[in-house]
Amino acid sequence: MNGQYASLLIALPLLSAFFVPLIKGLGERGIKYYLAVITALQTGIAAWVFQQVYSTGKPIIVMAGGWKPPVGINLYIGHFAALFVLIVAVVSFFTAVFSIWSMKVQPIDKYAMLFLLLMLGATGMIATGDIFNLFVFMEITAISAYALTAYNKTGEAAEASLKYMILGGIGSSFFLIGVALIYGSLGTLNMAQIAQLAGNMNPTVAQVGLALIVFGLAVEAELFPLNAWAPDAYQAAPHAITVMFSAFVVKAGLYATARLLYLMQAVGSWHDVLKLLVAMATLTVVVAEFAALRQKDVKRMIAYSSISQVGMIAFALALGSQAGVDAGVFHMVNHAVVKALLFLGVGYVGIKLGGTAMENFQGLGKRMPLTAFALTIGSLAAVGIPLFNIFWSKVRILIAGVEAGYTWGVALILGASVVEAVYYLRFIHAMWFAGEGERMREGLAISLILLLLAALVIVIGIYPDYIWSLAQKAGSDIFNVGQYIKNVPLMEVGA
Amino acid sequence: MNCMSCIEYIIVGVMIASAVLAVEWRDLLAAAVGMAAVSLFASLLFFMLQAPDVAMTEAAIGAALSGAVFIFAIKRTQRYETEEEEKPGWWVRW
Amino acid sequence: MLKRLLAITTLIIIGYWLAQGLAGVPFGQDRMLVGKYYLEHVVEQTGAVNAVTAVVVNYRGFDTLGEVTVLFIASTGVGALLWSRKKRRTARTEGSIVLTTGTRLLAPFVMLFGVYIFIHGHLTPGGGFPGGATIATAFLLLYMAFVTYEIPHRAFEKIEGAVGMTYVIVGLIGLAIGGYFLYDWIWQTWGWGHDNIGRLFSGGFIPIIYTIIGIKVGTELSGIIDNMIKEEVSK
Amino acid sequence: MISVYYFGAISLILIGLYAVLVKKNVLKMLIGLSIMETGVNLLLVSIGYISGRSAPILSEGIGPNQAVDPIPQALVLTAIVIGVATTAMALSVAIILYGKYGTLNVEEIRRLRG
Amino acid sequence: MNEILIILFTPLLAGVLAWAFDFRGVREVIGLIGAAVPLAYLVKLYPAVIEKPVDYALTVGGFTLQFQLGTMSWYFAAVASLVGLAMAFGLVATSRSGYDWLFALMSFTGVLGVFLSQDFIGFFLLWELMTFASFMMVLKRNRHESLKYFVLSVIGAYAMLLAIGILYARTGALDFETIRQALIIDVSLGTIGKGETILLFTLFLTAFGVKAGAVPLHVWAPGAYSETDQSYTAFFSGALSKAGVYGILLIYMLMGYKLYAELGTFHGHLTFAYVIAWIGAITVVVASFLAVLQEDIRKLFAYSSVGQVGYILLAFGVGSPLGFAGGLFHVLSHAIFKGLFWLVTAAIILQTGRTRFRDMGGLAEKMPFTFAMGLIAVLSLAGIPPMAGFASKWLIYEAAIQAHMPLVAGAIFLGSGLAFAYVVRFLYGVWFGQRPSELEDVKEAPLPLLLAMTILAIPNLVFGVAPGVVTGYINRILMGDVVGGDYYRLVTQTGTYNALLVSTALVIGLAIAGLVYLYGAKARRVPVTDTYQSGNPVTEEFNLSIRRNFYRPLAEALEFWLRYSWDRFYERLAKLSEDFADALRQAFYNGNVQSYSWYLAIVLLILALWGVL
Repeated sequence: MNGQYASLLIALPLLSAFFVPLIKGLGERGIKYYLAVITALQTGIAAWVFQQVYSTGKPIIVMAGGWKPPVGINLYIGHFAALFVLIVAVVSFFTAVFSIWSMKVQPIDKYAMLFLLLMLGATGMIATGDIFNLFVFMEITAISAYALTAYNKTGEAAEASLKYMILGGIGSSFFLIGVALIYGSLGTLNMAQIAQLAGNMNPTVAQVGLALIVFGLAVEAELFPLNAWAPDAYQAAPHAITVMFSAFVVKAGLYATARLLYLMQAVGSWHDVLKLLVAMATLTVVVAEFAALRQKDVKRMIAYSSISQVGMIAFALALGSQAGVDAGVFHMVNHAVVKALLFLGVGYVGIKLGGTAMENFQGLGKRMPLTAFALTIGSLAAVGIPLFNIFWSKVRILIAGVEAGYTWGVALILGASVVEAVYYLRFIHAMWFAGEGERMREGLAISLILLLLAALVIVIGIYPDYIWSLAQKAGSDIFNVGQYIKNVPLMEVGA
Repeated sequence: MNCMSCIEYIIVGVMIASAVLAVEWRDLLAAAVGMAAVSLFASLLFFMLQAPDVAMTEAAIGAALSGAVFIFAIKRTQRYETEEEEKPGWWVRW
Repeated sequence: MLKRLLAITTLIIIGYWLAQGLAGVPFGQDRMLVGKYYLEHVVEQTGAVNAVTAVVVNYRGFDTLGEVTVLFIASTGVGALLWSRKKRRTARTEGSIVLTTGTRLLAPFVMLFGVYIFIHGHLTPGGGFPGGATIATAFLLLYMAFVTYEIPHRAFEKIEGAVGMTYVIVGLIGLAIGGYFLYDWIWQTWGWGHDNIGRLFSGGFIPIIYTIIGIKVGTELSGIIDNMIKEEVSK
Repeated sequence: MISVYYFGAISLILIGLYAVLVKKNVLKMLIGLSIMETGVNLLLVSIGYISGRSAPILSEGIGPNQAVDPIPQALVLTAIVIGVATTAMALSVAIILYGKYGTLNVEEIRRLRG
Repeated sequence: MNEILIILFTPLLAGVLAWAFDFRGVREVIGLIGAAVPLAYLVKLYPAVIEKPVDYALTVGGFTLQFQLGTMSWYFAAVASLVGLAMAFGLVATSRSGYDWLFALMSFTGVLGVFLSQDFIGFFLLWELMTFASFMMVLKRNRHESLKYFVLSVIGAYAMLLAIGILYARTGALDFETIRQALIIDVSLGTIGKGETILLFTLFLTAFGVKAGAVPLHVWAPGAYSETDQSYTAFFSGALSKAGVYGILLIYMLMGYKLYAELGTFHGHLTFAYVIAWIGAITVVVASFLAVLQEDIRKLFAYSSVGQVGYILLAFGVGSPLGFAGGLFHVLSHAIFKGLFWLVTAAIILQTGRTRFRDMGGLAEKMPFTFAMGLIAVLSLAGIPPMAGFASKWLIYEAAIQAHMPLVAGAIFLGSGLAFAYVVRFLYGVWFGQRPSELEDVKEAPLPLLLAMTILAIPNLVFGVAPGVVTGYINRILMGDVVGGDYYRLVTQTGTYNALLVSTALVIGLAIAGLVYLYGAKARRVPVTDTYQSGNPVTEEFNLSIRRNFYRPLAEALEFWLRYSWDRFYERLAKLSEDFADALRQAFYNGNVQSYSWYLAIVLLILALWGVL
């Protein structure tokens, strides 16, 4: 098959989202199953793309409308995008299956549409090779995320959504100003061409533009202090949606930040931006870990933990070294798996026991042993215990950090990790060694998903080589800008 | 300074003024109208910047529909901004 | 007061910074790169006279697809958030006789005008978005004038979906025929309308897409209005 | 000296941001966001403007060298639609908020904290 | 399959299997096999190791983990495996769940891995695994103590990670050999400055000090040692704490020359070694005093264990070959006598369910075998010939004297005296004296536990009578004739210890005493009550029987010092940081979206100022 068929990654979710109003008659269950089927199809396409990219070692360049890059918009499905599109699709599939059972709030058809479009937005953000198209996909992601955050229609949900919206709105406006400045000085929107020409830019414009773009994306990527919306949104969103937020919506923002950052390497003030980002990322880790320490709501606690992990990824990506980027990508994969596991488990318990407060988790080991087991694996992995996947990426990040000369940052992150260990271990203690309860029935599909993810955590922990090799390829895809420019078949435009 | 740029200055001035008013008016209905006016003047500027497509879109969507949606929302919530009491306090709250 | 002062100082500094950046992009100068290419090749490559339209629909069709999606999300989202089993209009005061009569007279023409705008998008300023918005304005007018008026929102929803699908399908046909998603198969493969550039039947799939967009935007915006205007009735 | 259009655009952005930073009413903040978006759009279009050229509609004997840059205009079309979409979403959220909290004052809308 | 891999991962695999097939009988058999295999393979590999080190490398996640079974690793691994086997037998009796087996054996793997690793990634990985597994053993019983243990351990581990990172950044290597050489070369190059060297030393010292329980990082030890399965504590205290000790040796091996070059000497001693020696000495004194004051046998042995590890640190801190020899010997003897102690404690707790002195007494009649084992342990710990404990302490003492460190030697003396004080109390309070009526039905400990004790008691006797066996091997480790003599005689520059002679004398003495006891005056049975209060009536406020506040006068004398507690200090620190965390999140995430937008504005402002200025 032709590589252009990778555009189905975008077309399929769109088509199926638009199709939902027409099949409203199927009823709630029907629509939920439809959702699962579509995400499964998407997984299939993504797997095909993944296989294509990794077997040939060449990125797929989808040229929309048949126009060559600087003229038309292209999708750049390189090693990173192929990997992450697959992750997006798989996590969406899991979440869709989880939604079959968990979503009760009406109207389901709208939920299905928004769900698909959120997936689409993240896919597009990861795949696109055009900076304004990135903005469009970012807005698709963001607006569907706003809607889904408020989907439960409780006061808290609306409040979280409002916060997300105001901060996201400011962020995206400033991102657009940045895009305008870069366009104004270069006359192009294609990322590869921007990378090519970045060195010729007026330094002031370049500095302001880069700063604004990073600022706008950092809001999506939940960097301190721009992440204040995140815990609320994570907490108030429907459980299924929280999984998606943590597993790939943030990742898309992070990826976009890293991609644009490295594309603009030639800009004079680049190193200062990196330093700023490292500082922000370190603070993100520290503040989020401290904030998680005494949480009474488990979902919020894990949300903070997720933010801190994201900070760690941002730290790695902002180191400006190949080792750092590789480690960051590796951590992204691991974090996606672990946080999907944790949020699914917590969501499951939250629905089954009517809330995600810490009290509900006491004695969980006796009530829902499978879920508790999976949650334990997830927590241990998040703490960074050896033989679980996060250990490897964490070690990689920290070593890369010291190597890049940020010993203070590494020290702070390590200090914060101690705090992380404390609250996760308290959580484990609450599940297994406190409280009593009757054994409850656990749903087959969800238990399977949870155990699958837990198995993945352990398998990667014991045999990290495969994922690590993927992460290395994906990392050099981000880091090696020269290769990126070479891969995009730019045509000569203008003088 | 020819007359064309006079008009530019005037329109920009009025636009900024309506923006300030839109922000400062306590009557939200009036503020929404002010916002629509900003859009309208902006669409005039678009027209002067040789962007007729954008001008039309801004006028139709930015001014008319977005204003209408605001007005419906105001109708379903409250019309007046509540009085802001300036209570001294913690720095983040002011 | 302190807060206002702080805000103003902060904003002035930010504004100064932005202005400094903008000083590097002087106003009114020709810095086109890709834009120049568009202007030079737009007529032969797309058949549209209006370069903006060609860029929106053809060269950067992906953006537009995304844009339509955004609006779709908004309409869906508003529908999802303001959803309830029973919703009804609550307005009580009927519009004045002038308004009702005027509306009766005008609404069809406004709609027609909207249709005109989007069909001629590749020739004149305008296109799917303002055209669709104009159509929505017509519905807004109807809502304003008549207390009991309601759009057939179920049908509208279905139209929205169907039209959106058509857009994607047009793109997929391009993929099947020309090998690229959103490929302009009418202009480039079939070569229709090469001889009447500047007239209605030209521009490849631009009129089709703009019709789709127009209908979609119109229905979506009216859907949003409908959702905002109707309130939940207790019991 | 920067152009009056740039000045207007930056002023709108700042005024919008001011509303978000100072006004406590949610609707007012949203009005601010909306004004900000208008400002950004204005900025984009002004960046694409070239003095002395006409609109990029190539009929009536206007050649490729006599038209302004079409790309920013295309971008702004997208941005406007995105802006109205965000506004509509935000307003429906505000309506729900008012229903649940009975107020639109952001200082009282803070059940989620800490 | 490589033997090293088998040694390393059989316990872990057995643990997982025992946890998966959690049925009575099955898990015990699997666990015992898992624990026995490392020892068996170590014995099998002994001839090979003596010839030349056995290597194995494993590539995981882009890192090459190198393992090597050299003479020193073999020594440590063998000690750990011996204690591990004993622990496994103990667990058969004391544990009822696969959970215990899983984590006990997991920590076994961790400890072996730490000893065998030849590169820092493997070292850190298995170090963390060991910490985590032992933590899980404690978590089950007590959340507070386990968290204290974990937090301190993790701080240590992360300090180590930071140090590893710095070393990697400077030398570009993670394996010990390359780092060692790079650091030696670096002495002349000087890329690592004095400050950074001190930083590295401090970080490593923190990391290993935590595990070894060196003051002031010892606070986790009493709680963690006492709040877990006591059979496991045998391993925890006997083998796991040796990982810290091993780490100190690692500092010498990797950084010794660099540290010497940067820090120089102090009064004729290596400065950094001096620091280690003093940490050891302080640990000995503080822990021994605290051990004396405990009312709970678990706490007593926990502090005692901390103190004994302090001896090892002290010995290493002396810095002379003899010091290393003594320290290494003490690694073995501490492992076997303290392991034995904990198994005895396990037996007592299993059979009586009591842990405090006041509830016990007169158990010698009920549990004679356990008593005999306990006696061996007591003798060994108190440093009474002819037990292993005496030989090692004697060597350490010799080393300290030879190195002209009288104060340090004094600490050893003081520690020994205090050790005698607390073991006497244990000996009398638990085994002799009046038996509380509730303990009339107590039976001898179950067979597996007795077996476990035997496993550890025999080496105590053998190496006590023939200490030359051990010193011979230690000479091999240190690559020189550090301790002379033959199997039964230890010869140093300043003294000679003939174990055989001493034992013979002791046996003869005991025989005479036995004869006297059997054929001498008929012993009269008297009820044992608290009649030794110098005629004063016993009141509840000042009841100083051997089982109750026996050393209270000492506590009163030390009142001033006891007011300062590291434990309380850390607790307060933890509380403070939690409060800080609370305040931080309430202030930052204050729920007001306007404040949040201010944060955005402030970031923009920072960007703007950075751009403008």
